[in-house]
Amino acid sequence: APKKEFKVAWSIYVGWMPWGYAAETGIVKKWADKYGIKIDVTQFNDYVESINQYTAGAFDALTVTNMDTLSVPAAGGVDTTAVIVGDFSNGNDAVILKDKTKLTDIKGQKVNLVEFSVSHYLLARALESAKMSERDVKVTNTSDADMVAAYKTKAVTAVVTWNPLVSEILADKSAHNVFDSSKIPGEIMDLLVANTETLKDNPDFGKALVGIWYETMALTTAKTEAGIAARTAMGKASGTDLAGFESQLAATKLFDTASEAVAFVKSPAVGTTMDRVRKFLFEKKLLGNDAKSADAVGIELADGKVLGDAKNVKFRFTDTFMAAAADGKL
Amino acid sequence: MRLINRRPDRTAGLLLAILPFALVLLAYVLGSAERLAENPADKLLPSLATIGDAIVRVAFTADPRTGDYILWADTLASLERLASALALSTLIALVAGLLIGLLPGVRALLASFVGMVSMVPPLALLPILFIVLGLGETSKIALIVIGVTPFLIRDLAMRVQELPREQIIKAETLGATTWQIALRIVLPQILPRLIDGVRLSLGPAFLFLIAAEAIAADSGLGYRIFLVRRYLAMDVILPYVAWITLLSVIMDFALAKLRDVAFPWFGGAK
Amino acid sequence: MRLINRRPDRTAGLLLAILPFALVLLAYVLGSAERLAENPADKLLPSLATIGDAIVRVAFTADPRTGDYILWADTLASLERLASALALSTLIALVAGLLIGLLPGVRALLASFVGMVSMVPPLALLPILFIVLGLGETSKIALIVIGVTPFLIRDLAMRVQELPREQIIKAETLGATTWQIALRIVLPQILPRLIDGVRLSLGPAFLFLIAAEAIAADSGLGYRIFLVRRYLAMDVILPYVAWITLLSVIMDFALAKLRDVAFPWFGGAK
Amino acid sequence: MTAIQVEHLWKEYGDQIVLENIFLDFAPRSFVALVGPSGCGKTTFLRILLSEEKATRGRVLIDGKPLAGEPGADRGVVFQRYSVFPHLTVLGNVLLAAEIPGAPFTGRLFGAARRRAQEEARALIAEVGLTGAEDKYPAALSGGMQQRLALAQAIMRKPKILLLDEPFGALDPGIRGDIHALMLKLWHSCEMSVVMVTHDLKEAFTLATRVIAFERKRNRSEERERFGATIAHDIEVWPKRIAGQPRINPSDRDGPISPEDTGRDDPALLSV
Amino acid sequence: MTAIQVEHLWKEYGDQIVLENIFLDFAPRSFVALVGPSGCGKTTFLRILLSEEKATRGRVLIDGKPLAGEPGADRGVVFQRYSVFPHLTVLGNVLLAAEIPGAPFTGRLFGAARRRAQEEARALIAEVGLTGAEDKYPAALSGGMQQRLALAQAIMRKPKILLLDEPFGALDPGIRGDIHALMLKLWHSCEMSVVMVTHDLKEAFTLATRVIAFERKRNRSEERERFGATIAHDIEVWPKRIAGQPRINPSDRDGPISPEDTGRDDPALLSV
Ligand SMILES: Nc1ncnc2c1ncn2[C@@H]1O[C@H](COP(=O)(O)OP(=O)(O)OP(=O)(O)O)[C@@H](O)[C@H]1O
Ligand SMILES: Nc1ncnc2c1ncn2[C@@H]1O[C@H](COP(=O)(O)OP(=O)(O)OP(=O)(O)O)[C@@H](O)[C@H]1O
Ligand SMILES: [Mg+2]
Ligand SMILES: [Mg+2]
Repeated sequence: APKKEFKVAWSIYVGWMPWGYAAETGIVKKWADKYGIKIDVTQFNDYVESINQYTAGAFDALTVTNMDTLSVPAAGGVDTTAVIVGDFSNGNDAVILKDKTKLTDIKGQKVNLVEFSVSHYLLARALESAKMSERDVKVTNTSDADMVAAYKTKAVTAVVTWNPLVSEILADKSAHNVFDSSKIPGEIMDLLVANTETLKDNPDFGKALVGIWYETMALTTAKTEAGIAARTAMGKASGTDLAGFESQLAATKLFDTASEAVAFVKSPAVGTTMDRVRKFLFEKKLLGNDAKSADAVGIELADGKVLGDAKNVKFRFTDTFMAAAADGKL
Repeated sequence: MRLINRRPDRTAGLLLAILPFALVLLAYVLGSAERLAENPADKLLPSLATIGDAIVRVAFTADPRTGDYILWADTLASLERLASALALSTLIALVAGLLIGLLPGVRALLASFVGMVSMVPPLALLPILFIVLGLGETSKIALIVIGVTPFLIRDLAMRVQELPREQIIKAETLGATTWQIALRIVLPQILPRLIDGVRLSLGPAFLFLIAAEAIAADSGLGYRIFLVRRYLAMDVILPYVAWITLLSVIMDFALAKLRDVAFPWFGGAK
Repeated sequence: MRLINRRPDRTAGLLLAILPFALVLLAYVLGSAERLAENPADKLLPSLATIGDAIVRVAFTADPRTGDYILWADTLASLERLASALALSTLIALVAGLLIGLLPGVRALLASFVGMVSMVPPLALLPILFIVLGLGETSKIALIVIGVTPFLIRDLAMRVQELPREQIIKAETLGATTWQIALRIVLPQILPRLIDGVRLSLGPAFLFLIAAEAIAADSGLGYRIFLVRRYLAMDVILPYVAWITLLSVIMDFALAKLRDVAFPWFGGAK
Repeated sequence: MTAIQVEHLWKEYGDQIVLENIFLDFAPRSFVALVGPSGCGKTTFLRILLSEEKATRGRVLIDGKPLAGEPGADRGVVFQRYSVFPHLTVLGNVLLAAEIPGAPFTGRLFGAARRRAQEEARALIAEVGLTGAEDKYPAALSGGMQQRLALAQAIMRKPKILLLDEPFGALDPGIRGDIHALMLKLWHSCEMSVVMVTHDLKEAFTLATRVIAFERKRNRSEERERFGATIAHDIEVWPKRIAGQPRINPSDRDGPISPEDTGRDDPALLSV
Repeated sequence: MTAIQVEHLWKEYGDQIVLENIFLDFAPRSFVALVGPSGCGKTTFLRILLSEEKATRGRVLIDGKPLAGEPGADRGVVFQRYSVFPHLTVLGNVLLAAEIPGAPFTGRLFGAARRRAQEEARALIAEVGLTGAEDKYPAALSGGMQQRLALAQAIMRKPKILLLDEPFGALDPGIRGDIHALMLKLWHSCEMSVVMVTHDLKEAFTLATRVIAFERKRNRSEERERFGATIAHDIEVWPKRIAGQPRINPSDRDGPISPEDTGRDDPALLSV
């Protein structure tokens, strides 16, 4: 139904820090005013809780990865559209071994990671690339907040995690990055998703979101004084400083213009990736308890093609809004 | 007749006691039905049938690969941790509480320290705990111990000091040494009170158990809850929460019974 | 002379009390020095100087953009939440505890329900909590309220029932109605005990505050701890933990003082 | 002018019979002392008069009307302990007895009404000898002072019947003497009947117009299920005491000892 | 054969003087009753004898030697309450007095030593009239039985001095009579001196060989800082009681009342 007030949830992560900055500096308000709506941006410290809140209907839009969109809101029956593909992880996620340098050394080790997260997916892809499977390792669920401390304990010899934890861990001389997301470019996407129905009834909301995003993005990537100031603020808000934040940015492939993002989302690579992801999730029983196959939840790609059950499409990629931004039609 | 003098009879009392539980259940069923009408795949408030399915799955269906029944394996893992932690806490609290309560020197040394430590939020110090104790069972047990022991010690030291001064003097006039007073007079009188202290600590102990298991584990009730929280599987979380509550209530009751049976003099002497 | 009769004099007592704190500090300094000798960039046990720097940074350096002092802003945010939550809990507990303790009908209705609810681990129900009660400040306050209120209610109801039956009868023979008994006899006698209950709840309240802020917040002591924990910034975490501990101790002390000043009859009547 | 009739009263707790078929008839303004060995049911009887406990059989009539189902302002009470409110000062305790009927909602009086009540309360406090202690809390009073306060509080409400359960049992002999005199004065000056349980025979005879002794005749444990306590003695005290007509020098041998009052078996008291 | 000398004893709490310059000399095997008004320092004096409290000035000698610095087995004690251990049965309570000296580490006796101690304890339990209650916990005993038990426990340890602080103050008159007789029997049969604090003058004269009355002569609050209680009276009881030589019919007027024993001022007792 048409409405005037919208709520966006975001959590602290390098690719999503612009949302906090945009909210704080008035960019959000500026665009909301332009469309005569109100957008409330809420920061979460805990990523999982932000997804849960969105899935339960407390929020209209959410920053989330492609994989978690499929496994939680989409599998939970909340029809969700990826409004913005902000970036993909290009080294931000990594498999790290202690005192070992080759990926194959991981065999037989206990691996600490956040189970069912993109780390888990990255591990699966890493093992696959080395002709191994999850049976060759033992996975131990470990909270992301404590991953750095966990690495420093004797018993922990292998971790899979994301930034800023990766750079913290790699600061230790014993740590070796043996596989990271730059080896699977484009597969771990950081999105801004919104409830499909809300979006359909309120296209202005989608437009405002992309408007906010690309204005902030221009600042985030700018080499100017203002750009540095913005990055400093974002670094601080994420608990580090300018240098720390920029090193995280370096491992992230940001789409700084809308047209770049449009090109990416329309590429066939997205379909391949989502096929891999849904198979991974099905194997882990994350597509719902009564999912008979990976086809249970339908995924619509930007070109209209549907992966899986076309009658149960719950996750949609689209270039509609980003294209409008690229074309200056906001 | 005044309200304070109107006592419900047994049947009415029983019905009244059931009422709030029934209301909560009803509210849940209604809320769930409403949400499911909007989105049949809603995960937040699954229907009772869905919850029932989940219970069958976790409690009565063996994992095809390992042959484990998830719920029982989790329960066993958690209860082992809880039991070791509570046993350790109780032992520490018993010794420290007795010494602090009985000996003025130890009291001067430790009372304010324990008081201060009891105010430290243990969750915030987890990193140090991990690195010192490793990521295994030890650190989980340690978190629970650190979480509940200071309270237990303070409680117990207070109980020791509450023993009538006359009793201690009487024991002295029987020629008892400090050791004999501790062993024959104070210790036996403190044990039932210790059990009550442990009962009060059950809630916090479960809390710290869940927190510890949420951080690094591969089994346990808290592990499962936080794992399935990743995909909002409330159909598993809700039975787990109910189960934890039931376990606490049973343990509370069992401890109370143990106290009454093991220390028959206690009820009368209070 | 027996150990139980050996009381340290004032100076000795003071020295003894300081000793454990000094030992912990010493152990920290030694441990830190050892780790830093091995790895000068070690973050787990930063040197006192590094901690000092961090304190200057968070407590005495204004953010150039917003002009905020992080520590004070966090403290303010947290204390606001804590104060609202404790105020709400206290109010609920006062009403519910009084009714349960005084009226047999309400007792039959609610006593076992509250007992059961007090065993539910609130952290596991966070998602539902947040949806039902809304996000933002409300949810954080709600978590604390849900965490501490059942305990407070039970404690208070017990205190009401501990009032000598004779007092209630005496009030009845003065012609008092249930309302007058509640207002003039029970309520004033319960207030100081309520303060003691709140003091006991301070530890859990901080725990739930930190847990709530760890999940959804953009300021607060718990928020900061969990934010910098990703970087293992113990130089910030340790002062924050010490600060929280200090705040709890101060609040505990202030409440005890408040009780003594506001209810001068209480000390003698116990 | 309150008469109390007890008819055919039985009280049983489970299998145990405590009181067996008690008949009593107290004249208006009588001062009845109940004595008897420990556990014979004196307190139980008083609790029935208070409506704190229901009789198993039989009934109690007050001025011919059955007892109300719960304690009320017609029957005041003083227990051995806990009869005053620890959170109120001496004045507050006595004042409360005026505030409760006077202010149904706030339970507090204000303005002129409060001043009037305060005056009355102060007069009563003076009468029980607590002048000067008006602003003290009960914890700061000795046991004897607390019981005086309890009496003042109960009497402030002008009960028709005053029930006392060993009110002076925990007091020193010296202090007890003073309070006996006070008790008699109050009984003479207020229009009420008094029923007092006591362990102390001498106290009973010093104060009462009538002494009733309960006794459980058969007290082996198997007999407790078949027999309860009955009235063993019912003695009119002589010389007769009549309410409102105090004798000049009430013989009170527990009071401050004066040489004329010493009996032959207390030779040493003379010299103390 | 224990003599107690109290020399020049002062006790002050802060500014308040409680005891002022007390001199006393108790002969071996005396039975001393301490009386005096509430708050005059009787308990304080007893606590000093117990070494629970230090004298501010002066000293106490036992058989010519200064008092030990803390309570010990030479001085037994019975308080008004809390004198027995609630977690031990009657037998356990009495047995404890043998187990403590007999087993320094475990605090428990086993085998033959235990059987011997048990026999002795049972004999003592019989003597204080608790046969049959050996396996009961104190909470299941009446107040009088608890005090008997406390006596048995104290005496089991064979103290040279037995200190009693209002041991029978909370008991019924009837029960008190029995226990008075018991107390005298114990005093006659055990080699000990007794110092008993009591509120009850009659009790003092019934039991003691010597009655000491403390009194605080000046008791206005400004005087409390300058004067403490002193010995107001010191009375040898007549006819003389001598330890080990019980009189045939000790006059105990608080005991079960028999017609021959009733004084002239208790006419009603005859008929009760
Ligand atoms: N609530 C109760 N339930 C069961 N038995 C009771 C209850 N109250 C009293 N009794 C029993 O009733 C009997 C009489 O008790 P009551 O308190 O009336 O005696 P009493 O004459 O007042 O004794 P005392 O002089 O010791 O105060 C006792 O045997 C007691 O155990
Ligand atoms: N620990 C203490 N600190 C300060 N004053 C004390 C202390 N103990 C006793 N007193 C005071 O010393 C005085 C004597 O007290 P004590 O208990 O010896 O009196 P008592 O003769 O035993 O009285 P009672 O007959 O009431 O038992 C009292 O005024 C009391 O307030
Ligand atoms: Mg009674
Ligand atoms: Mg005393």
